Amino acid sequence: MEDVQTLQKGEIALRDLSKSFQIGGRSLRVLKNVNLDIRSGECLAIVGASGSGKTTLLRILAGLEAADAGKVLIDNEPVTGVGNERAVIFQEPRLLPWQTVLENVAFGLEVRGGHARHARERARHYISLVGLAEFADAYPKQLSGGMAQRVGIARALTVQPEILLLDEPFGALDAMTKLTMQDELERIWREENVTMVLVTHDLEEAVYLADRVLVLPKNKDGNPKIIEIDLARPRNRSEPGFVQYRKDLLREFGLH
Amino acid sequence: MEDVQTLQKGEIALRDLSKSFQIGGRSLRVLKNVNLDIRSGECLAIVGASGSGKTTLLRILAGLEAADAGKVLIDNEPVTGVGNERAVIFQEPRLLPWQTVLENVAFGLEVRGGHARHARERARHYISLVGLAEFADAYPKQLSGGMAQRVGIARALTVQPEILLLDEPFGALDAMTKLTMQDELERIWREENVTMVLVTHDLEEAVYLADRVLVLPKNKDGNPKIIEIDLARPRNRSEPGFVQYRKDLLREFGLH
Amino acid sequence: AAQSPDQVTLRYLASHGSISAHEFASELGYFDGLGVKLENVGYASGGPESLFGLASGSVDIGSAATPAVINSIASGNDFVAAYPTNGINEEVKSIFYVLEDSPIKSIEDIAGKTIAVNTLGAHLDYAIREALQSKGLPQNAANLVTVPGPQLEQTLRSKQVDIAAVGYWQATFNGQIVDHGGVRAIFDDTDVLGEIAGGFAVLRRDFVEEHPEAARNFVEQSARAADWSRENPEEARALLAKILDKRGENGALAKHWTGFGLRPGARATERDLDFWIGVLEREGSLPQGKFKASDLLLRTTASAAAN
Amino acid sequence: MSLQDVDRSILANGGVKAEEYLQRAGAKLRQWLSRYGLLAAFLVFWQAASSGGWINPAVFPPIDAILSAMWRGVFGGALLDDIAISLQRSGLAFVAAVLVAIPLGLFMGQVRPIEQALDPILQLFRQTSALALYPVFILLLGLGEASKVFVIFWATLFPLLLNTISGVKEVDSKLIEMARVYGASRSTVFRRVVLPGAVPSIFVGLRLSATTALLLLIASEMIGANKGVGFQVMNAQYNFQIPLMFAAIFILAGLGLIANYALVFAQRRLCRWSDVSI
Amino acid sequence: MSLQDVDRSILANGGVKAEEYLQRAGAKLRQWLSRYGLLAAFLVFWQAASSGGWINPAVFPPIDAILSAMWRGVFGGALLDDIAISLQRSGLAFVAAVLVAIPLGLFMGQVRPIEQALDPILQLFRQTSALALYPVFILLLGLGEASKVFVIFWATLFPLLLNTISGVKEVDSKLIEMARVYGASRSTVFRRVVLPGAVPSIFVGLRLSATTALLLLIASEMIGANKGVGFQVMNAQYNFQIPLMFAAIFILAGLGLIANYALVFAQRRLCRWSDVSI
Ligand SMILES: Nc1ncnc2c1ncn2[C@@H]1O[C@H](COP(=O)(O)OP(=O)(O)OP(=O)(O)O)[C@@H](O)[C@H]1O
Ligand SMILES: Nc1ncnc2c1ncn2[C@@H]1O[C@H](COP(=O)(O)OP(=O)(O)OP(=O)(O)O)[C@@H](O)[C@H]1O
Ligand SMILES: [Mg+2]
Ligand SMILES: [Mg+2]
Repeated sequence: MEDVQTLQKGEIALRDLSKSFQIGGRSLRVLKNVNLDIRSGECLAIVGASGSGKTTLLRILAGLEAADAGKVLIDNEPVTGVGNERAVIFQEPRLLPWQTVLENVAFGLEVRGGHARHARERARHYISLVGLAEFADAYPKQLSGGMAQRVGIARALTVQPEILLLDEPFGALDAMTKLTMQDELERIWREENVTMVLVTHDLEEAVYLADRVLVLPKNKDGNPKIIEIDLARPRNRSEPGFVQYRKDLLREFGLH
Repeated sequence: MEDVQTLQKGEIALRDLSKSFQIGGRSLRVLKNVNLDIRSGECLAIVGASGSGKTTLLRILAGLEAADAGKVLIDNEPVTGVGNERAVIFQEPRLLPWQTVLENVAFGLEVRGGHARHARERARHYISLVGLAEFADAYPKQLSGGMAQRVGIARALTVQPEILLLDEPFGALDAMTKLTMQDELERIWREENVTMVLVTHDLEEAVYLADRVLVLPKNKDGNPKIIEIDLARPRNRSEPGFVQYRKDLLREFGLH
Repeated sequence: AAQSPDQVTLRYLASHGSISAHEFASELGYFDGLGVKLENVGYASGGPESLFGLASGSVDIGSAATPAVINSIASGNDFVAAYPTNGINEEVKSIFYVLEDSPIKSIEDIAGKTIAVNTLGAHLDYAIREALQSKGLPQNAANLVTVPGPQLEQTLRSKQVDIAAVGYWQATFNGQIVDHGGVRAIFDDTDVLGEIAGGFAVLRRDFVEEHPEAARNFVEQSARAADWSRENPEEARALLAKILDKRGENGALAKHWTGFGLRPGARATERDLDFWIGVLEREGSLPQGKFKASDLLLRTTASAAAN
Repeated sequence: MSLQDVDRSILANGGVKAEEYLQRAGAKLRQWLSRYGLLAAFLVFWQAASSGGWINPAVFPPIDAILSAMWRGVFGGALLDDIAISLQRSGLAFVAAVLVAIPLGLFMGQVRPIEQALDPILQLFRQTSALALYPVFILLLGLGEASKVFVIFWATLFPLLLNTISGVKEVDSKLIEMARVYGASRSTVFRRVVLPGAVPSIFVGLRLSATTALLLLIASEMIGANKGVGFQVMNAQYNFQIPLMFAAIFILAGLGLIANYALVFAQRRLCRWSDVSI
Repeated sequence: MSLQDVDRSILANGGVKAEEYLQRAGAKLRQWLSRYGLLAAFLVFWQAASSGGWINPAVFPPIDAILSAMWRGVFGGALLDDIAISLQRSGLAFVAAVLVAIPLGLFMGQVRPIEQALDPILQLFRQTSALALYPVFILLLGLGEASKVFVIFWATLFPLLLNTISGVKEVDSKLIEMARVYGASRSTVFRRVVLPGAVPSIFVGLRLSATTALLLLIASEMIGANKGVGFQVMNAQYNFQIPLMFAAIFILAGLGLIANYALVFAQRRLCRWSDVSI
């Protein structure tokens, strides 16, 4: 992969990023001076306690939220809003209730001006990939929680972005489906050289997929930590190196 | 616990339960002839693939969905609708956007006719328990995904039901918060002798909390399987018996 | 005023910028000592609202154009026409105006032209039909559109209509048009209809039966006031100005008032009603021969004597 | 227990016996009664009250007199012309209101500065009576069709506009964010997210506006008209032809009902997704 | 980087210099212009067109003539009575409409059989013109206040009712389910879930109804009135007092604007949660 990196786009740089929210008259500082370089084609996982600012960070990368201070550079261009090189898998499915699964998945490609028939075809491909071929004509109301989440994943994959931002994409999936999806994601990442930022609560997932893991600190004065996962791919969940990384991460959370 | 079981209420019996849905003119059979007895004070976990009918089963137990055939008995009374002895933690948080965290958590107790001040007090207790004391006055829009989910948990705990139905309650929580919450839940279950039905994707969670685990089959002709977890409490995640159960469950999903 | 023990109050609806003979009578004190008192309970903006009020018992005097009165009785209301409230004669008439430079010179020219009238199926409509017929033209040769009084002048001057028909009861609008100048009259309704009453004051028959004295006094004194106004037009205008000012309206408009256009003694003739009965029978909205003028008119000793 | 049994649902369509037909007819009748019973009762009560003389039949003519006036008017052809011209006026005004209010409402609901700039003057206009301003409209637009259509348009615009704006504002902002992330242009966001999301609210506006368009016929045909259902209402009233007046009112009401249920039907078709599982 | 720094936000309130004041005043002005510029331009244009004679000043009197007629009317006290009585009529009708439409709408939106039973007759009523039926109402209610208030009430009821029903139907059914699971009674579900959820839609209805209540004054005070702002509109028109007519129309519009913005303000207060994070 290293050899194509220079040809490839999708490099992200975070510079002194800060963000606060107002809650009931109080100011809540969520991000403080975050500096980070995400390499093109890299898979970066972000882990951290609930409410530690993972979604906020991802939203800033997506261009949906403005930082209070600092900036985000993508391929050396400052980010001022959303952009077609990025796609987001939200923490909630965010499906259009008035469209079928197929229409929802094709949505992303269609609004980018893609040919409708072509968009549907590619959408069908990714719908099969997430195991919902039988449900292409169902409406979101008729889906289970995990199925809806998979539709959201398919929608993001369909647009084949340079940068994929994933907010707990597999959180609502059972063990088996999750493993399949993780493998699919890794395959796509590898084949399409996409830069990925993956927010996850599943530390095993982080170790399995990520090149590096960013650990957001729980207590407000801590510093974020980066852990490099130096394992050959495809990774094996039961090999000692893997287990060790997982233990290291758990320790970051104050466990074991 | 065995000695108090006869004094306690919250026994559930499922008899020949079937349920289908219509999707685009096709009929989708979700549950077929489910028979099950849930003992009073027991903690039953339900696991199964995404879309295997876990939520549907829980909704029928809650009285939110009518089965096509068969019936549910609670303490030998047939279930025809919702009931005050049951509380549900939904797969989504389902918070009232126009009420603060405190008001949302007190909601359940208040609508049952509880004294408002008393309801708020108890709500505060459970809000602290889920680690959101600082956010009592925030509105749902201001919460992160995991925080919203914890509010939903606090709301259900506040009403202190005899039967607690949980649909992936900890799915959006980080490793650390999840462990804390699992221990809290076990403590409450033990102290208040509540009957629990816990839908989860986390097999470790199932083994850690459940007396028995119901595995819903993935392929339509399979039969649901019950696995008894015969481990002393408090359980230890790294003891060999625990690890073995987890492996057994994984095998049920066709893994390892 | 002397209060006789059987004081009867008659409630009525006034009309913007205009007056009726019974209001004059009341103002002149003719009812004093006769046990009759009038009470204004608000306004009606033209049309037979007062007939609905009469039917509901909210008012005791209704007044409307003759066809509406006939229809109201024909449809089952037990009303009687008490006395004609206005009509046309040499002094009081409806005038058809065109702009000064209009090519329309006589009745023959109105065919195919647009005429503004206040309402269809009523006095002006039939005046035009009679006019056209008198010249051998089809009755529907002109194009009539409805325009409320306040907008008559505006629509004529902005050439949205070719002819504005100003009803004999719309004296204030007539006065305004003439004052502003630049218009020319081509004909009036007396040319084609002769003398005829235009509308009637209406009473409920049960009211008349219950208070025959009051009804008779009401009719007699109203007629007396109408006669007074014809004989003393200047005083009548002054009184009208006073009344309008008192009601919070524009008293300056009283100078345009030309009178009620009634015969002496506010006498009604059979033709006043029969003309319209004929029209309605021809249109099919009245059964043939079912109503006679004499059935509809209130017979008081005074009006009977005058006949 | 078997899961995910995807099988075609087979319509059981065997021989139906006479009894069953009767039963079904009974059920149909009950259903009809529960829907239209109250309406039927109202009409029956009216007829009884009028012909029984409990209310003044000169003002409330019995239903049969109204229907016969309507029959004569419609089949005599006299009222057909009126209906045609009135439908044209209302229709034009309604279409114009739709074409103005929906795009404007979508804009105002989405783009704050535009709303801020337009709101005060639109609110002022909204509060001024078309009826009272009629002389003004005549001055500007003449006595012909233009002023009539405009008066109706004026009153028809605002229910739709307000409902559209509110509908747009209530659209889930998470979905709009999603669309934006996928690079949807403003117009695509409108078309694919905001518009469908605002549909229920827009349809309330459409239904209110359709009614307004028909009711305003009466006011707008009070001036400069010699045809039209609204004209007939006032003219019949002026000449105290009460059955004809009610006939014209009923015709207006009937047109309104048709418009209303057509819109309800259209909304149901558009929003089939919202009750797919029923 | 530090997270969750919960610190009181301190209002920086140091000494402000003259320049800053000027700058702020400039910003205020710009803001005011962007809101009210269009309205002001409209009024200025009117004044110029009328006093410049581009439009017929007999139909469009200049703004200053209108204002002076308004001034005389209000401070002479003549119009104050009219305003009082009109406010009373509209107010009563509006309150009655609110008391009927909101509970009825909540019921009809929630309970399907009730909606099915009431819908046809309410739709019929909705399509019948209060204006045309006024004479008929007089028969039932007399010429006094009752019929005036009722005519207004009649027309005011339906925008609110339709918006309430639609608002209720749009409330997230997941939240209603949640409330039911916690044992909320039907009335509690209404009060704590359905009503707050339907607030935006109900407020559109309230705003439309408030306007209707004021506009209908003109029609309702056309018969049997000798006081009231609506009466003055028609009376002034018949007496060639066009500036007074416009003064009365402007007073009606002003009352409508006040009602509108009061409702907008009330909605904002009620829905503070919806923009907490702004
Ligand atoms: N309202 C509905 N209408 C139609 N089909 C439905 C409906 N609700 C659920 N289903 C279908 O029923 C099946 C089971 O759904 P359910 O929500 O019970 O799954 P689940 O086991 O909870 O899955 P997950 O783990 O993804 O939440 C799914 O295939 C889904 O499509
Ligand atoms: N719109 C908002 N207004 C106010 N506060 C907000 C807003 N969005 C997020 N926050 C606050 O910011 C903090 C971080 O939220 P964020 O959603 O980034 O957390 P997270 O790391 O994604 O958590 P989780 O794992 O639970 O999803 C939380 O304390 C939350 O209360
Ligand atoms: Mg998050
Ligand atoms: Mg589920």
